[in-house]
Amino acid sequence: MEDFLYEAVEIIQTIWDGILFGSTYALIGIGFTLIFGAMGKLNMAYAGAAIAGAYVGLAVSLFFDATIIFVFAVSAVISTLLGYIVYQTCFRFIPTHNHLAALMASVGGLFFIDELIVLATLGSPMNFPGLFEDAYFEIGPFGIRGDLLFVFLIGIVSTLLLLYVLFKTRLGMATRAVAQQDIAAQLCGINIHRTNSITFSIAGLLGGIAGAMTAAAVGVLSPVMTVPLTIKGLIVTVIGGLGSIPGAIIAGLFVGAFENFFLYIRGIDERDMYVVALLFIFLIFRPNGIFSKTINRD
Amino acid sequence: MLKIQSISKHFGGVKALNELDLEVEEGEIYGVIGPNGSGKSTLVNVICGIFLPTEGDVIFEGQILSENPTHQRLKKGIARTFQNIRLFPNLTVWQNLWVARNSVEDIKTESSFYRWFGKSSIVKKEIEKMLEFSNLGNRADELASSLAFGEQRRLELARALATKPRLLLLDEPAAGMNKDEIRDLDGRIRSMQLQGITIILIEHVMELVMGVTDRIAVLNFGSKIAEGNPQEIQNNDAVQEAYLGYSEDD
Amino acid sequence: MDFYLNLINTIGIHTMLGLSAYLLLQTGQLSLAQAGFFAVGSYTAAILTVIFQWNIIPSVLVAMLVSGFLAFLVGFPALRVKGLMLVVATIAFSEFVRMFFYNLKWRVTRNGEEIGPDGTMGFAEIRYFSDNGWSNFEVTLFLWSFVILIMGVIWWSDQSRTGAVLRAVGEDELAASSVGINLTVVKVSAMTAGGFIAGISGGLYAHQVTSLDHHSFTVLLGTFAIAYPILGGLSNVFGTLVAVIFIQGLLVEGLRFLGDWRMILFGLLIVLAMNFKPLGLFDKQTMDLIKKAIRV
Amino acid sequence: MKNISKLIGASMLLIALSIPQNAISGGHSLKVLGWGAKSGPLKSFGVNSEAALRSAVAEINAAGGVRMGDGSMAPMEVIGYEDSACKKDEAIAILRKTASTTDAIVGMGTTCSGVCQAMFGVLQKKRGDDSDSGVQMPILADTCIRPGLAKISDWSFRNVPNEITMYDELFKWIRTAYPNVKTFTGGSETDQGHSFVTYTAIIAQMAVKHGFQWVGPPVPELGPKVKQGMKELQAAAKSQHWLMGDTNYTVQARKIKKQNADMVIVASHPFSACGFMKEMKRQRVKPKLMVGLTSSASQETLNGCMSAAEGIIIPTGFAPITSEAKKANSIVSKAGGFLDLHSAAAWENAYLIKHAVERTSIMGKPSTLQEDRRKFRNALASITSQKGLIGHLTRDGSTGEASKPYVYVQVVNGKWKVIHDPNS
Repeated sequence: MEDFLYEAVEIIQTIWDGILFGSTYALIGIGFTLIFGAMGKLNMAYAGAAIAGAYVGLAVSLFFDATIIFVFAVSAVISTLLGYIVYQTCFRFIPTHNHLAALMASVGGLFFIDELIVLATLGSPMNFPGLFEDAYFEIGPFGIRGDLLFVFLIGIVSTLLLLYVLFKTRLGMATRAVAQQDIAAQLCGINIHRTNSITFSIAGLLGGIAGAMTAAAVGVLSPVMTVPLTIKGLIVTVIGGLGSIPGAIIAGLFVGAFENFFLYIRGIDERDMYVVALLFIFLIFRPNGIFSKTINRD
Repeated sequence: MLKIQSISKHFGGVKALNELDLEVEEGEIYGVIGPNGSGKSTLVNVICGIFLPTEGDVIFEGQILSENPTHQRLKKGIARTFQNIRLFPNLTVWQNLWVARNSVEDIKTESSFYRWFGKSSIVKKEIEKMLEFSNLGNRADELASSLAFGEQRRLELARALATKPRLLLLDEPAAGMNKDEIRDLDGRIRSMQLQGITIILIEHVMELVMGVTDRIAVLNFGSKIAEGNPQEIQNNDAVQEAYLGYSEDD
Repeated sequence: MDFYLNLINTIGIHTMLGLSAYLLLQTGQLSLAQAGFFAVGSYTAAILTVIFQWNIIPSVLVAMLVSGFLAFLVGFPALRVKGLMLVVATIAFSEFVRMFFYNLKWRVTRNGEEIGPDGTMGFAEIRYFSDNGWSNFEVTLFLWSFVILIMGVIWWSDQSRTGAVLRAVGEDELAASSVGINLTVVKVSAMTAGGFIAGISGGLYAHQVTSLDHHSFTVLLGTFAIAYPILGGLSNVFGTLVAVIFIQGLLVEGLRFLGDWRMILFGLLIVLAMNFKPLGLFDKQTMDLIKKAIRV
Repeated sequence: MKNISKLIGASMLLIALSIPQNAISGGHSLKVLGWGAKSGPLKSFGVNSEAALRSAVAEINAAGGVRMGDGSMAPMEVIGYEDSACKKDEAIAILRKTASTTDAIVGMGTTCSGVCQAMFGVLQKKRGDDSDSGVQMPILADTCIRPGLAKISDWSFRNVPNEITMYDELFKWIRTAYPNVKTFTGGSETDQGHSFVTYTAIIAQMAVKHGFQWVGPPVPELGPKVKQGMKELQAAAKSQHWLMGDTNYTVQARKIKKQNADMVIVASHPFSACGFMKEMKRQRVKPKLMVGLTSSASQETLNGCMSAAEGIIIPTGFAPITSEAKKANSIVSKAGGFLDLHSAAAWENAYLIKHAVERTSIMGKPSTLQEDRRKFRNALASITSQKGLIGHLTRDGSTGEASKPYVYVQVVNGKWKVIHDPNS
């Protein structure tokens, strides 16, 4: 009985930690989904830009001894800027229907950003200031990391803000119009490039927050984080359903919990295999993601 | 030859087709008209297998085509053209026709290796005939995207013919054409009928429909409101009502 | 000389890798699974020559069949989805393969030495070429005979109806199916052919680098596989070759003297190339220039 | 065909440019060529090793250079330091380039074990075996610590500590220095061959050998039966390991907290070791002692997690404890690098080369290049003991495995501090 209780507590704790960490996946997933929804294209440089934002935030904190909130803000701003630059360099001038070229250009962008980080830091892992590192609440048998809770809340708040912007403002209206019918939107006088660059910037903003959040949650920033984060973000995007923001949030939290659970019961070597298997199950049975109702015949 | 048996097709709450019954006889030119949104294009897509009907069956030569995907229906002899021309724009005119050689007859006569990797003299001759039919003989090596609008229509028609169909669905083939071109199309449709191809013509251009078809069905809100020969249709009250407020060549 | 031959071999291997993605790209499908097929091919061929001491030719052929068969199996479920979903599904597939090999342990003792794949430690001493006294020139001839054969077959099929059908599917799936093309058959065949080619190229790669581990088969390799045909253009096979020469010869090897700036320039040049030549370096414009040059 | 030929021409030109300018020169000097990662996440390896190599060569030349076969003194010359990006294909390309297009007498690279494993495989396995067409060029690696690489080729040399004796001695010393440490547990990154194998096959085994009690998940065979123990350990402790690029270490840290061991082993590179140690700190896991992987005894660990790493003990092949080491450290720092266990090996390698050259008669002329390389290899192979920065570097002539001296360092107040020197 005691063993059973112990295991139960541990598993609940594991899933809870996973959900908290999943909020970073969710934010990355939202970024991919936003861009995909707006342009039907894949921005591979996205997670790279997110991490780069966190690096700049970190640099600022090293030089100016800034507070952690300021670091978050700088990361978000830089990443917004990077989102805009990525749009201008990798998407703006490539013909709209040419998905392959845009994808390739953003891969080039990823290499470029990654290597700039390496140039600036020699690739060394960097200490990232944690949020209230000492706030570790122990409630009965459970432990809750205060910083992760905060990070989770930031994730929720920024998602709510995003949803507000998308559904309640003129800007969001234009973005969604372009996403649904770009030619019609253009005929209605919406500047498609302007709207797209705003979408990229908003996605970048979220990415910057996600990058800083991830860095704060781990406490370390390193260039080896970009590729795993990109892959996790993509998996979350697909499980959540392409273009679905609520889907990406739920999928992010779910994937976080799922992988932590399988780490706990099956170990590190099999953890990612189970995540991949989960993805395949979704692709076969729910190809349109968590919130899809119908399965279209292809 | 083709029997549409109480077919319904719903998109969410919208009933694009509602318990529709049609029967097309072998060798005839059968017109389908109706105002915009009356379900004409949905009908084509259901016959070709692009959409599965919500209810009802498509019966072709006595066989129910329930789950057959598009390419299999083509092998049974059902070909189509599209309302907004869908050629392969970056393939040459010749390649556009070559790609379409998928009929049962072609598969039987050529070995599959030769079909995929070779170019026999029979193929050359047949494609040349198609080019001639569509007056594109001297443009065989140009990209389809470089053709003029009327030429693209002709090429699409030729591509459909290259699949050696027995039933051909023409989805608004005259859209955007001038009088001369419509007259030309009229002739082509008649000559195809002479080759033994049954044709379903979905059209807005009354001049063409009334002139060329043997029988006409009128759709409105997914249901058949009238059927008969062109004269009967022209004098039908229900048809007049359905078309009220629509110009003829809309 | 040895160095140039090595570079030519590398270009050959990467050309095959690029061509393995070329056919599927023509049908408009973006698959990052090539890294997985490449890994399967390389481990299979290496296991056959090292553990079973087979000759290299049957080993490479078996590697080809194994990865081709795998591609065939993966093709059915994977090609049900398209676009971004296919990208993610194939990334997931090749990560799965990578994790499989990273867990694979198969050690046998031969002449008092343990050989074979050793989990995360990798698979060392795949020394078929040097053990059998093949000079680097002979290796180059051997390897390029595969490259030329594959390029020839794809060039030929490009000119035949196959090429037209693949492109037709890539341009308009709906129109293609309504002229009677079976999309599933075409896409799965393209994927299988890609698997065959990736298997050959992986099998040769294993013997060229002599040591395999999971770090070589990351998503990055899959990205390179599609980068070559995209960068080179899908109008013909030489585009892929030109792109491989551009990336492996120019960016990786040629710019090495730039030291740490090389990789930065690498990313930048890809971005520039795609902006100025979105249809590939070897697009219609270039083709016309070349044709003009030949005529003059 | 103009465009293609232009493109090919341009790339050939660039490749030609990339070959060091004075590669084939008749000048009377002893030429060496180095390579290492100068791009990618492991860039620090290449940058530090290059600085160390160039500084050491400058020192040697300032002291008169190297005595050649004809009795004259010639300067040692680094004709290039190439970027291999810690990738196999690129390192092999550089190796072949060095062997076939330059008159470097020895190639110096690289730091990454996986890359050495591939690079050595391209070399001739047994020297003098004419049926073997492998490259005949002596390679002297700075580090490449993975055990068992020496047997791949006669032409390969490494300057590394022997991890088995290093950890053997370490736990023996901990036994006496920390008598109240009795139990241990730990974790590692499983996607990095060196970290994981060192952990399961060496560190954990040696800890058990010296009487520490394993309190992790039950491992029946952990102990003298090394192979079996390794397998069991892998199977049992899977969920307290992680991958290099991971971001979430909560499960692992909690498992280790539950085990409440006196000593925790963190067998991982700084990238993930830092993440894990930070998580331990957050969850208030406070073991009496932490032991790390030798690769983490570097500046990167301090950059990444100075405070979380406080107290970790790591054996390392370099620390500024002797006067030579201190001097070398300050020279390399001025040249813009850090001297750590990896780059110190590059410094020592320069002296190893000088020593080997002076044992034989190297002519240093283009015509004698192949002969010189062979002679140099034999001379290098004949060195069984040579003075390094912190003690004697030794090499077992029969197995080819190198062994260099090591010290134990600990993070104390945010700096590496030498806490024990087993040689003194």
